[in-house]
Amino acid sequence: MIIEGGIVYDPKNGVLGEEMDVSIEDGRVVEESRDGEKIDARGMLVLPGGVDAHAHIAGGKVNTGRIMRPEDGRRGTEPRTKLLRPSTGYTVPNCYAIGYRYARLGYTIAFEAATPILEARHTHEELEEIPIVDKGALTLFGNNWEVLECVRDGDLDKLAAFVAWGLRASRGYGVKVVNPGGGEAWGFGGNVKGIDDPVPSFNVTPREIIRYLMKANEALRLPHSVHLHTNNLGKPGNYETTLATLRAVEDIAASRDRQVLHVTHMQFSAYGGTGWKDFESKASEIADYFNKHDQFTMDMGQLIFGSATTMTADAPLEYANARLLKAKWSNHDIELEESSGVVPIVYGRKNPINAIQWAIGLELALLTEDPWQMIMTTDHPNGGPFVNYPEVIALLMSRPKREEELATLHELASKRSSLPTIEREMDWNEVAIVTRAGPAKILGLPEKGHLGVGADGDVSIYEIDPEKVDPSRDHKEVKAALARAKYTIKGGEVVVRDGEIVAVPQGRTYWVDASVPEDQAAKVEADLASKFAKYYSIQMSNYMVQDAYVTRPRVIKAGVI
Amino acid sequence: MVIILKAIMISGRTLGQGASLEAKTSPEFFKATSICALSESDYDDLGISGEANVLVRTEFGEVVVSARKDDGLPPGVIFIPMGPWANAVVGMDTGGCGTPLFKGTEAEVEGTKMRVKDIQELFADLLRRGGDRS
Amino acid sequence: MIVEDVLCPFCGCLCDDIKVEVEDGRIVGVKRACRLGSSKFMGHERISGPMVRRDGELTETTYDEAYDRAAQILKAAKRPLLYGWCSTVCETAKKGILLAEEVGGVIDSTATVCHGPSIIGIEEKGLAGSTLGQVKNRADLIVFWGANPAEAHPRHTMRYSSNSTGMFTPEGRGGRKVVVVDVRRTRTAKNADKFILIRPGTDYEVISALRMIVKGKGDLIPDTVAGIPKSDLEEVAGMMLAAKFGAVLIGLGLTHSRGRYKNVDNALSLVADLNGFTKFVVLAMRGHYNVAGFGQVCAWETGYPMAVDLARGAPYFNPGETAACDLLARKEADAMMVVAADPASNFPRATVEAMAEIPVIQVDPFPNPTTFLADVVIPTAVCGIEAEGTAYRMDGLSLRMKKVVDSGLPTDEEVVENILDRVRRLADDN
Amino acid sequence: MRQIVIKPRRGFRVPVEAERISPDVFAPLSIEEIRSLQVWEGNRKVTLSDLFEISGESEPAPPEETVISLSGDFSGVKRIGENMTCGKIAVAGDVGMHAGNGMAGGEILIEGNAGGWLGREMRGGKIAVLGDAGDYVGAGYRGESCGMRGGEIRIEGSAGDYLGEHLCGGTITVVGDAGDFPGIANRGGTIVIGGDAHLPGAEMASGTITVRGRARVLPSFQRLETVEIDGLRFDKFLGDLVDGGKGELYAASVEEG
Repeated sequence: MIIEGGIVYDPKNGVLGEEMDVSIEDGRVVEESRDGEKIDARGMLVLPGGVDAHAHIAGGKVNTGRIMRPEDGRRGTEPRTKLLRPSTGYTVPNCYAIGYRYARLGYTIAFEAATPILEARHTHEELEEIPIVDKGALTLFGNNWEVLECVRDGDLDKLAAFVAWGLRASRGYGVKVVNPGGGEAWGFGGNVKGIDDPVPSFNVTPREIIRYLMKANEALRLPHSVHLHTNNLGKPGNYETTLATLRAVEDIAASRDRQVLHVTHMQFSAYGGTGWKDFESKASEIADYFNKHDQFTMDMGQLIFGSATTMTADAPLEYANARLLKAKWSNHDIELEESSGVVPIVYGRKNPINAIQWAIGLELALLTEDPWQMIMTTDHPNGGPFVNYPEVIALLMSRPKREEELATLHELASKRSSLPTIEREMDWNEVAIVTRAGPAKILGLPEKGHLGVGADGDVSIYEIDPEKVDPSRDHKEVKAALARAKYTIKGGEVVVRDGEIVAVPQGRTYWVDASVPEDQAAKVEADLASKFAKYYSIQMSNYMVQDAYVTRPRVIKAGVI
Repeated sequence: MVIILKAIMISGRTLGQGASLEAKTSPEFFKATSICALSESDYDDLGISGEANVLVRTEFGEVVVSARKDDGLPPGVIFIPMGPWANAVVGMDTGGCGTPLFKGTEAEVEGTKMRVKDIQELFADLLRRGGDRS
Repeated sequence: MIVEDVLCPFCGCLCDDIKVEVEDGRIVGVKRACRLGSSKFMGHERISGPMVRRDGELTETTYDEAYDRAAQILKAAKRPLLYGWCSTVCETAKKGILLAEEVGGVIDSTATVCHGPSIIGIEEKGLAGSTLGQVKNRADLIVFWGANPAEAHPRHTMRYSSNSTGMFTPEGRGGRKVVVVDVRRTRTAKNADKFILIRPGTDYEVISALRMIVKGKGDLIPDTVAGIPKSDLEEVAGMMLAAKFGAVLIGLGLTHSRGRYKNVDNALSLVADLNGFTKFVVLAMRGHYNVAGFGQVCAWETGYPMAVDLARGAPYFNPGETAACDLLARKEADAMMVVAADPASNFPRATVEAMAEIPVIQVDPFPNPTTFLADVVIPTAVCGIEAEGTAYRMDGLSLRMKKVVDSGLPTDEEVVENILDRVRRLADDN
Repeated sequence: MRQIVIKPRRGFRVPVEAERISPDVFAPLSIEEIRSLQVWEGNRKVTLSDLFEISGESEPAPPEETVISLSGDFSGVKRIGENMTCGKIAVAGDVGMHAGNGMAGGEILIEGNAGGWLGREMRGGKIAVLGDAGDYVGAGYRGESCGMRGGEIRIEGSAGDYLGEHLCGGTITVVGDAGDFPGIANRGGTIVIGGDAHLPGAEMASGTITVRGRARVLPSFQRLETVEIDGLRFDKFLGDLVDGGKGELYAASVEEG
C-alpha cells in the first residue's frame, strides 16, 4: 500500500509536515511498496495512528459502569449492520463501540489503565471483544499485600520477582499504582492522607511503596515506567502531595530511554485551596516542576463538560464523590489487592469547580514546555469520554477557541487559573507528539506512534490541509476533521474510509513477560502459596490468566539479566 | 366441614430440591419439591395428620402437594420449594420489572384426599394444547 | 486419576477446590463439594439424543436436522425469545447474543426470575460490593437478608462468610456476629446471633426504619415497624454501627417479594449510609453458577445485563417490557429458544402456557419439563464437567471452568454456533 | 384542523413500535407519505399502511392543526405520540406501552386503558386516560434521575406501580387507586391519588403527594398535623426523612400495623 502525497507529521523521525508517500507492506512501514493499492492523501494530514496511553475501556469497573448506567447505554445507540455489531453508550460504551469509535478518530492502540490481577481474566475477556485497535492493560500493584510485605521487609529482589509474576499472571503491560496504601486502608473504610501516612496493619508508607515499585520496575527494565495515580487525588490542595511525591523519587534513575515515572491524569492532582470554597489551579506550579525535571511525564486527564462516569481504583475518593454529588455509587474491593469505585457525574460549565478543573487540564498541557512530557487524555471516562479528543486538540491548538469557551464558563475558571493568559497554541507537530509519538515513547512501544521503516502500518489520514487551514482561527474545521478520519489504516489494512468502518480486523494484546532469577521467583511462589491457602478465596492454580484469554498476544520480553 | 386456612405462600430453594434440580423427572425431585411446609399450628388447625395432602389455591390456580410441618415457619406463611408445583399457583404479573411475585401470594389451603400429580401429569394438559408444530 | 481444583458448576459460590476422581473416563468420586455440587458431578439422567417433534411426539433425529429446524423456527419468528444462558459458560452467551442480533430477538437470562430486580436496584443506586475474599478476611458482621445459604449455597458460610477465617478474622465464626432477617426461621437463621422475623412484603419498610436509626433519626420512627419492635431494630442497627466491616448478603427474599427491586434499592442505600460510619459491603447471593457471567457478557456486548430487545438491530433494555416473563405473559413471543435453563418449571404456570402455544427449541444436557414442551431438543455436554469455559462467581470474579471428562457431545457453544451458521445461510438464501 | 384516522387492519400479537404516529411527523406529509411511514412489527420493518387503514385529508397541515384519531385496539402498539410537541391524538380504545414518551406539548386522549410507561419523561402537554393505566406512569427511563418534568397526566381509573417514579415536575392525577410506591423519589412533582396507595413518596426529596383513600405510610415519614382539604381531613406527613426529604404527603386514612 502507498499513501500518496499527504502532508506527513512524524515527530519521532523529524518529519514536520512534509509532502511525502508512506509505504506499507505486510503490516509494516517499508521504504517502498510493490503492492498496488494506492491511497490518495494529497492535501490531507497524515499522522501515525493515535496512541491512547490511559483509558478505562475494559474490565470489572467499566462493566460495572455499564450495568449501573442503562441511561448512559441508551445514548450513542447505533444498530448493527452487515459488518458491525450494535453500539451503545456514551461514557461507558459497549466493547464494539469502543473499537469503532477509536478507529473513527484515527486511533489504533489503547491501554486499559487499571487491572487488578485477580480480575484480569475479565479485563482480557473484554479486550478480546474490542475490535480493530491493539490494546494492553496496566496491572495494579499499589495496594497488593505481597507488595506491601516486600516493602515492609525491604526485599527489593523479591518485590521485582513478584511484579514480574503479577504481570504474567494478569497478562499485564506495566505497573499501575493507584492511591498507594489508600486502597488497603479502604478495606476498613479508611484512607491515607499523604505520602508519609502509614498504611494500617502493614507499617509502610505510600512514599516507600512508590519508591520500591519504581525501583523494582527499573530493575526489571520494563518498557513502561511506573504509572502513578497520586495520593489525595481529587482533593483541594493536593498539588503539594503531588510535588512531594515527585521530590521523593528524584534520585531514582530510569533503566531505559524513557521517563522514570508517569503521573497520570494530572488535572486531578494539581489543585490548590484548603477546600472547595477557595479551590484553585496549581497547574503552573506542577508545570514549572516538570519543566525542570525531564525524567517525569504526565497526561492531562482533561475534563469535558457534560456526562462522565468516574471510575478508579481510588475507592475512598469515589465514596466521597458519591456523597458530595448524591449520586449512585458502586464500590468493589478486591481481596488482598485493591479497591475501586464508580460514580456518574455531570460536569457543568457554570459549576465553578468543574470550570476550574477544565482550565487546569489545558494549563498543564500548555505550560509544560516539552510536549514529549505530556500526553493528551481525558482519563476516559473520568474526565469525559475519549470521543472528545478532537475537542481537546482543538483547544490546545486555538487560543480563540479557549477564549470562546471561557466566556461560557463560570467566571472562576478565568480567575482561579492562568489559562486566559496563556498564548501558546500547539502546532501539528506538537499535536502529533502528545497524541502519537509521545505516548508511544512513554509506554515503550518502538513500533507505534511513528511512520519510520519497521513501524506498524498504523496510519490516520484526516481531510484537512495543514498548509491551508489555520487551526487557531479554523478550530471548528480541525475538530470536525479529527472526529472523522478520512482513512484509518491498521496494520496496513484500511479500517475506516470517510469516517465509516469498512473492515473489522482484530488487534493484538500487548503484555510484558519479565524474567527474574529462579531463586527469587521461588520465594514469591512460596509466599503466594501461603496467601492462597490462608487468605484468597480461590485456588492458586485457578488464578493466572490462561492463554485462552489472550488469543492474539504481542509479548514484550524484559527482566533481570 | 372443610377447614380452610388463609396464608401467604412463598417459594424458595431447599437442599433436596437443589440436589435434584437437574434431574426433574427423578423420584427425588418429586419427593423434594411437591410439598408444602406449614407451621405446626397451621398444620394442626387443618385437621390433617401423617402423610396428608393439601390443596393450595390462589387466584392464579391450584395444586395438590403433600403437607409437612416446619417449625421455622410462622403461622400464616406456607412454603413450597421452587419448581412447577409452586409455580402452579404463582401469578404471571411481572410488577413492571420482569420478575413474577414468587413470594407473597395470598393462598387458601385445605386438606384433600386428591393425589399429588407427578411431573408428567402436571404438564399433561399443556402438551395437548400444542400450538403451531409445523 | 484425581483432578484437582475443579470448579463446581452448580451455584453462584463457584467453589474451585473440588477434587474429582475419574476412572476410565467416568467420574467415580467427588470430594469437598456440597450435596448440590456432588449430585451434579455424579450425574443425572441425560437427554438421549437430538429430537424433533413429529405428529405431536418427540422423535429422535440427527444433530443436523435439529439445527436446521431450530434455525428455521428462529428465522421465521417476528419476536423470538432466546432465554436461559446461566447454567452454561460465557462463551455460549457470546454466541447467543450474536444469534439474537442475527434473528432480531429478545435475549434474557434466568436472572429475570432470580436477582434481576437486584440489578435494577443497582441501576438506581450502584452496588457497594467486594470480592468474597474481602468478606472472608475482614467481615466481623454478616447480615443475611432474605437469603438462606444453608440450603441454597451450602459452602458459602465456610468458604466466604460467617464461618470462614482470614487475615483479620482468625477466629472465624467465633469472632463474628451473624444477623438473619427472613420471613421464616430458616436453617441459616438457626445459626444466627440475632434473627429478625419479618412479615412477607415488609422488607422495604424495615430497611427504611433501620436507615433512620443508623442516621440518628430513630426517635422519629414508630415503636413498632411492620410488627417488629423498634428495640429489635435498634439492636441490629447498633450491631451494624459497631462492626469494623459488615457484609449484607441479599437473597431472593428481597427480589421475589412485594417491593422487589425497590427492596434491593433500599438495602443498597442502607449500605451506602453505613459507609459514612464504618465499612460495609453488599453482595447478591446469585443462584446459578454463571448467572453473573451472562450479565457481564451481555453488558459488555450490548451495554445491558439482561432483557435485551434486539428486534430493531439496536439494543433496547427495559425489564417489565423486555424480560422473558413479560414477553410470555403478554403472549408476544412467537418462538422461544431455551439454552441451559428450565422455564417450564421455573416460570409461573400461566406464563408457561404461552410457551406451549409457540415453537420451543431446547438446548440442554438434561431432560426437564421444558423438554415436554419443546419441538426441537438438542442435548449437549455439561459445562464445567464435560466442557471448559468461563464462569463468573456471584461476586463478579471470572474463573475458568475445567473439562474433567469427555462426553462426545457438542458443547452449548458449538450448538448455538451451528444454529447461527444455519440462520446466516437462510438469510443469504433470501 | 386536519384529521387523520387510523384503524388497525388486524390484531397484533407481536408488538408494533410506531413512534411515527405523532402530529409532528404527520404534519408535513401527504396521506400517501403517511401510509408509507416505516414502523416495526417485532423484528420486521413494515409500512404504516401494511398494518393500519389510514384515511383523512391528503394535504399537509401545521402540526398544531393535526389531529390523529386512533380507532380500535392499539394495546399492542407502542410509543404512540413519542416526542410530540403539539397537535392532538385521540384514541377510541386502548394503547400500548410508552404512549406520549418524552412528549413536550399537545394532547393525548385515551378513552380506554393505557399500557406501562405512559408519559415517560414527559416535558409538557396533557394526557388524559378514561380507563386504567399500567406501571410507571410519568416515570423515567431506567437509571435516570428524572422522570416527567412537566405537563399533566390524568387517569380516571387506577394506575399501576411506581406512578411518577423520579418525578421532577408536572402533575399526575389518578382518580382511582395507585399501586406500590407512587411518587417514589419524587423531586418536585405533584401527585393526587383518589383511592388507595402503598408506601407513597418513598425517598421523596420534595413535591406533594395526596392520597384521598387509604395509604400505608413508611416509618421514615413524620406525622405533622391534621389538615382539611376540600372538606376531607388528611394527616400531613413530612418525608422521606431517610434521605432528608422535605416532601409533603397527605393521607386521608392511614393503614396501621
